[in-house]
Amino acid sequence: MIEKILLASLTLFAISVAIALFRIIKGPSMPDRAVALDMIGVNLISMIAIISIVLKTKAFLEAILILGILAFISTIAISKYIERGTIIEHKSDD
Amino acid sequence: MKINDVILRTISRFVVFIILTFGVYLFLSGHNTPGGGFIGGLVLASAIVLLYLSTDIETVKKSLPLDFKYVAATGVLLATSTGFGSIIFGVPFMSQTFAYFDLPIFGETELTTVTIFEAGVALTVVGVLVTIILSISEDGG
Amino acid sequence: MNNLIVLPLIIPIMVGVVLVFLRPYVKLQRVISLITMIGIAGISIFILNRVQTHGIIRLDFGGWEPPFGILFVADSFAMLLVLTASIVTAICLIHAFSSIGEKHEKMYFYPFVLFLVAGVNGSFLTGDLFNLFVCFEVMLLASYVLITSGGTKPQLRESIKYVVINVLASWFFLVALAFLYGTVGTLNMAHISERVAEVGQGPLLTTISILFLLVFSLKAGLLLFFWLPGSYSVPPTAVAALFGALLTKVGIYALFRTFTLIFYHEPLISQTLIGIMAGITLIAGCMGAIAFKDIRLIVSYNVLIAIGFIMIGLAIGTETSIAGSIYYVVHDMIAKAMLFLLAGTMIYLTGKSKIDEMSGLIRNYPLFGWMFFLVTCSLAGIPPLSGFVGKILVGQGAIESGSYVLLALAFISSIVVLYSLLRIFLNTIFGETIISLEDEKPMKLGMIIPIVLFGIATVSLGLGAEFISVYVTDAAHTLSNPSVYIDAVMGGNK
Amino acid sequence: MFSINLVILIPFIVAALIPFSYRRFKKVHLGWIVLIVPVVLFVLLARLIPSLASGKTYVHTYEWIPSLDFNFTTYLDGLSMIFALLITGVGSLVILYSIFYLSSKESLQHFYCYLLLFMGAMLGVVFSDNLMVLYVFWELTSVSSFLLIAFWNHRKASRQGAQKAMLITVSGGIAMLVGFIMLHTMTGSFSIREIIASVSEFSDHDLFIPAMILILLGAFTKSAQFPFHIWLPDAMEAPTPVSAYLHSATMVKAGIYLVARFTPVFGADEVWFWVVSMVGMITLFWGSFNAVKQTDLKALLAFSTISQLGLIMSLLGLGSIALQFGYSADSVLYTQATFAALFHLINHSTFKGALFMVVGILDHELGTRDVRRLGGLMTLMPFTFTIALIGSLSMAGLPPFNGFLSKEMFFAATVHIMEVDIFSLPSLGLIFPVVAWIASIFTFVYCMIIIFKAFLGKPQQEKLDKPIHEAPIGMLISPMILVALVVGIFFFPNLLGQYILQPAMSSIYPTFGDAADLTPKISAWHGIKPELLMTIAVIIVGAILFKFLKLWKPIYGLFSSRFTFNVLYFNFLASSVSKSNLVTNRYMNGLLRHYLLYIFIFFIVTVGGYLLYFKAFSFDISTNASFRVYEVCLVAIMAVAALSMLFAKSRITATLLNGVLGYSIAIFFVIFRAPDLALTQLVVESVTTVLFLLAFSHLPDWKKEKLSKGTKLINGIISVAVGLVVVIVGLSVVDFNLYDPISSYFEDAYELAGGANIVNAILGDFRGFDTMLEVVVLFIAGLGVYSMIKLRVKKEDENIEDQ
Amino acid sequence: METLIIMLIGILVAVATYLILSRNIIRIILGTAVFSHAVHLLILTMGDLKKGNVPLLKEADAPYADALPQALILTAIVISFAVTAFILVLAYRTYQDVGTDDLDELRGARDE
Amino acid sequence: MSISQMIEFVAVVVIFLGSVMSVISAFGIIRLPDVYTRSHAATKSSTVAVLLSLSGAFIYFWVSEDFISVRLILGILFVFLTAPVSGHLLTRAAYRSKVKLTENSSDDALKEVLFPEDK
Repeated sequence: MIEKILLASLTLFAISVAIALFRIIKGPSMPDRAVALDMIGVNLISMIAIISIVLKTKAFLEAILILGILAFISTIAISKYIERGTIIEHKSDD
Repeated sequence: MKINDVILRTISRFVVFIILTFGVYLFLSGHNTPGGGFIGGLVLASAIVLLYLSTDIETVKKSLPLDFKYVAATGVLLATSTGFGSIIFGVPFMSQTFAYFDLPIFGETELTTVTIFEAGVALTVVGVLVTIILSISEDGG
Repeated sequence: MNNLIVLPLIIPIMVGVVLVFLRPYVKLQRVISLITMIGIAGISIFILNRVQTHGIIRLDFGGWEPPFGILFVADSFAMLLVLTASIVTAICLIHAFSSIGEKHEKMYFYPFVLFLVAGVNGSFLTGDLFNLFVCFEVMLLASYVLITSGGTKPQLRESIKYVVINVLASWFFLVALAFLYGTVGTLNMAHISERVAEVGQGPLLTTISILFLLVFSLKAGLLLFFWLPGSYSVPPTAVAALFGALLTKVGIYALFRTFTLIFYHEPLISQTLIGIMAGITLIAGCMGAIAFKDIRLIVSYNVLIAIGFIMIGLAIGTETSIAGSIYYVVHDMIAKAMLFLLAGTMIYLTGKSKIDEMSGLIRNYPLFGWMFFLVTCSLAGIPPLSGFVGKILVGQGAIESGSYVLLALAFISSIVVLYSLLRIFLNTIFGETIISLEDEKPMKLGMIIPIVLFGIATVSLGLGAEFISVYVTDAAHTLSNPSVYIDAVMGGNK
Repeated sequence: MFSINLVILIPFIVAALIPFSYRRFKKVHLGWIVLIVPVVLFVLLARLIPSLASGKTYVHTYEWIPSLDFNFTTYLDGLSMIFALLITGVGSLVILYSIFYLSSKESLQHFYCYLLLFMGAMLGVVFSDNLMVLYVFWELTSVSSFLLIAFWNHRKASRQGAQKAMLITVSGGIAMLVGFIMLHTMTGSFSIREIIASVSEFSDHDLFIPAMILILLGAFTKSAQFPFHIWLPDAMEAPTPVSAYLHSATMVKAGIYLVARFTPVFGADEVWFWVVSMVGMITLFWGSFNAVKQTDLKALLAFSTISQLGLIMSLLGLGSIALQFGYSADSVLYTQATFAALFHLINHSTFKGALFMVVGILDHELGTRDVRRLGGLMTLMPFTFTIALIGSLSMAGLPPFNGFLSKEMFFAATVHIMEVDIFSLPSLGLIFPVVAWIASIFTFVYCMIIIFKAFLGKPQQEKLDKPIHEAPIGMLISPMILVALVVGIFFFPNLLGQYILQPAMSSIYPTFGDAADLTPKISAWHGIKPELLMTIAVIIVGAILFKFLKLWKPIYGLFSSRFTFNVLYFNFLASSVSKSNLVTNRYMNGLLRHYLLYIFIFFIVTVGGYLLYFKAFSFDISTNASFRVYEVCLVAIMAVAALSMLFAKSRITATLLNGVLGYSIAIFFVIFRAPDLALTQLVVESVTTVLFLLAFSHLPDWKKEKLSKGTKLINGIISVAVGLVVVIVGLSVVDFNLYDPISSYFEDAYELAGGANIVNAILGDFRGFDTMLEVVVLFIAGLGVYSMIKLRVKKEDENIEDQ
Repeated sequence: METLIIMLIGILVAVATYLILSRNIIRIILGTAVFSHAVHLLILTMGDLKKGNVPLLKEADAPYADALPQALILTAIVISFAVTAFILVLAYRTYQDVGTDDLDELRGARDE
Repeated sequence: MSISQMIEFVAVVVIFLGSVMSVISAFGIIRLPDVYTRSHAATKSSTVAVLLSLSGAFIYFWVSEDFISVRLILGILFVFLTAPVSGHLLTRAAYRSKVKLTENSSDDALKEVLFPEDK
């Protein structure tokens, strides 16, 4: 039972990843895509958590945190790129 | 156009701290759980990258006055010299040893030469990643 | 004691890293890197002799017995190549001192060369297929950097092609490795050989062997040489010489190793296919060598001819022909490096690169001119220079096994080599001088000395072929009897 | 007792010393120093003549590469003695002559260095018993001849002549080498003596005929036999002493030597007989025929040399028939052809050497060799004329000169051969005397041209740059010695026959018992025989033809100048260059896409082709692990993400899609129980994305690719095929389950390496070496990126290397 | 599962091949990146999938998944990262100096 | 069914809820008209989805294996901390790169502040 529900939610998450992918492909604007990628990252976090339960292992909990961190970093990078064209500045603007 | 990054800077200061801690944790725990030199190094490096992202090169240089090429070189040297150490001891190259010690605070702890090796790996990864990213972003603008 | 055989790899790496710290001290970097290479040559000679007395030496890293750990295996073939590579590098370094320019030297030129050597030596020595991949990558990345070092337009243009094709080759290597691991479940080359022999090299394993053939041919420039002429003609002279001498040889080594040690059961592939490929390479190389007027291109296509020739030795596959190929590899490393140095120096002296734009250099630089003549003869296999012993043995093997087409191709190719190089020689070295004494650029001592050293090497390798014949014979014996290698690796601890 | 090896080495040693010491001899002409070498060698060798005549031979071995059976073995017998005497004897005379011919302003150190190099190499060729060593010296003669021809390398003609000579002779040498290797394969020996001793064991071997043909190729190219003769006229660009020495007296005779040396090996074969004698005959005719039309005296002599070499060659061919019959009283008759060959070899060296030197004198003193500008020199240059006259008449085969004797013997041999009733000679044998006779007529004609056009008639001072005057005495000494020999041999031929030719005959016919039987008595008069009649007819017809030369000379115009072998040679070279350029530029067109296509096609054809042809594929889904719906979803997501990368309109989209791929792979790593991988993949993917973004700020956005439909289709087909091949092989590999992987060993990681994370234990310990190198790879990449960005060429720094 | 993954690998390889055959340098680089993904998956698939537990001795019990391919992939990932970084920089340096990112325009001077 | 099993079940249900949440937000991403609204859907709802699923996992591990995972807590915290920031950055980037608002937005107050020249 538990496993079935878990698999169902995994499938649901997979579907939302698929939908987000659709948004990445379709666009239309760059921020749209970035938003969708961010969302994929977040959904993957949930998936890893669920798979950990299914596999009954704690080995992947680090991956969750890492994915959180990295989704954040890439989002920042992408948004800066969209906004300014460069992602790391030489000097502070202030 | 001036860009105000107050939110980003505030939050990233905090987040960088988390990531750094986590990176060190990953590095240390690698021998028994997922992690190790590579991943630790990568995570540490991404913390530094986040610093760059949220502020700028000058600021980071002030607070972190390191030449990352030398960091990487030190790492490689460390990694290779653990191997080289075995030559001195007359055992096959890259022989690693490990032993368990009862340390006062940490309890029973495993100490192994692999850790030194992994430290070298981590340093290299950090050094190289930051070097690459810095070189590109310093270039031209 | 066995730890000795890791030194040709680890010393250049460590010294290279140390040199990174010594960045501002160019003179010190020069001295250290040269001493390192000479030291490695010395070590190689020692190991080579030890292999003769003690048999194949192996080193299990970390003490993990094969097939579980990684190991280095030093047999005569590998050590001969390591030795030659070290000597060639040392001499090329001397040339680099005066030709490469301080700007490059400060940009870690010497560390990169040392890393390149480390990768090359590692590839020769390793007994583990995945480790071979990693060593390849060490070598390749260093070569990527070296080929772009300088950052001129043609360098960038050609290096993109070079890098993309090599990256593709690397990934194909991984695909092949994955398939091999999927079938035989091991990475140690001797162990793979055992398992392949045990199950018999069926169609599937042969398919995988073709994949390896593809990968190593890309590296060796056997048939799939498209990256080679362009990328060898752009880097600075000393680098081009190193490339011409070392890079393709690693691929050739890998082909020899895999197709004599592991996949030797299917002559359709290991002989027919390689033979066809070698033949086409020879023809293409010959056509390229006479097609162009740019010295660097002529020289680069000459590399192809040598590759074809060496691979014919493998395609024939008798012990004699393999011995011939080994002689020829050693000869080619020396002579090709010399040829590249000469071509580069010629361009440096005249400022031109087309053969019809220069003339009469022998009047300005007599020693230089004669060295060019020497290398022409040497590469054309004119005795008693180094090329001819290998040529004869390959021919002998071809006749013994009745491969007359390959025989004809191989021997005709040396006429084409002669023609292509004579064309350079007669146009540029001989003829009316065009450089007046005032305009004459002085020949730097650092440029002519390495060339002369190579010249001495090619003469003495020809006259003194007896000195290396014992090693070559042993190497060929090991290659044609896989069990020798396998016993040395799998047969208990040493 | 000195060893013959030393004889070979002395010239090399002296040659090697010259570049270092020539500055000391500023006051003396370098030639005087060098002259010592051949003179000493000649004397040393000459002292051995008596012992050789008594049937002794000398063998000496130094080990060179014993493991390959390449040993420096010298073998002095009658045959090699003839050549060695020619080399050192003519060598001495030529050097003496050159002292006066070449002024000290020329780079004499080079000249004499090459000449000594050549002399040593030539001695090496004739003395070597080991085939490989013989080959070494053989190629060295080509090389030194190249250098000598190109001595005046600022002349384009010299360079081209040198290149042609080198290419042709080296090619022949390589063919010969293959022949030698085949001999070794058949006999297991590189020693000529051993091979000769074991002839009967391998004469029916499959390689016997190929080896023979290849070795003959070597001999023919070296001896300028038809159709390889084209290099010799061009080689006349060399200084005249060189032409006299290499290109008439010695080097070109190396081919003769080789044929003579191998007669005991191959001579009994019909192929050998026909090839050698017919090639010789054709060369004889073609050379003499072409000589007539030459206006340059040196070119005339070159063609005459070709013709004479053909004569000697054909004689050797005719003589080989004796081996067919074995040793008997009848067969001895046929050996006389060989005897005549050796005899004429010596005679030719004497008169041709003298003639070359005469031409050199004319060239040197008058500044031209063109017969059209010469004439009437007889009175003004009496000594030169005398030499020329004797040389020419001897060449034409008139008494009382040595040429008459050997020419007669030649005619006799051609007549004898008609009587043989094997090899369909009764019907074809007539060719030999007829061709010989016609060729002799032409020979007579061009000899007359030398005498009449250059020396008789009216002096044409106005056509010459320098006043006509007799040559200095120094230049005349050498040719005078030679013509003295020409006359001397005519009167005392049997001295030569007994002491020099007889030992040589026994080396060519080792199985023929007593060598004395093989040595006919040479006499100028032996009754009215066919040969004498032929000679008389030659003189009469030749005189008539010479008289009416102007009338029939237009015949030469009939031969189109577009189809000479020379033109063929040049066209072949030029077209191979241009064709190669065309072809190579076509496929090596600098387009990365094409290179990659070739590689992919190779992959598909070989891997895929083999797989399908040998039906190596097999797969079975039942052994697969199960799969879940969400996994299928993920697979679909990845597939879609990957495919839509192809259609992405902007690079960011593509990069993001690549990121999606990376992240999804990380999920698969999770599903497939690889935590470390998942972690690494996640971080690396993100960092890669950041890198892409960083690089994008320096790169333009991509434009829509302008690819034609066809290109896209090809790309598509190739891509699908590559994917398919990987899939099929992959499935078959999964199905191949014979071995367990070695990794179960690593499951003891905790005990073995103290790590509970197996992957990490492998990375840090079991395969720590990989990790170490991988760190190095990373380091190189980092450092490389840094240096690539920092190291730039300023615009003005770009030099030629960057074009 | 293996079949499914290998199909996926096939698709990835095909896509990568198509990208590599492009004229634009970024597409080529992306192609190599996709290729490397495919290769990593392939190596993993070659050790059997889903057989056994996470290869952490303290976390799970035997049998364990094949750890060797995992270690190999880890190495391969890092190497492919290094290569990608390098080639990216090479691409943009080329663009800076030569002024094009189109491989067709990078043919180079021809020698006739 | 024991208590722990009950709690496990609850945890799983929470996870399931999270997944439903996620799908809903995914629909938002498709259906909503412009990037700003879509970003709203993505960040807000998926944060909830992650929260739910991670908490579910946390509870599950706590109950079934008696294991309190610091990493999970950290993960939850982290997502909470960063998701708004990334959402903020993205929309700001969108706005500054002049991605158009949907047709039916009534007011754009920032426009005059940031892009006075566009007026």
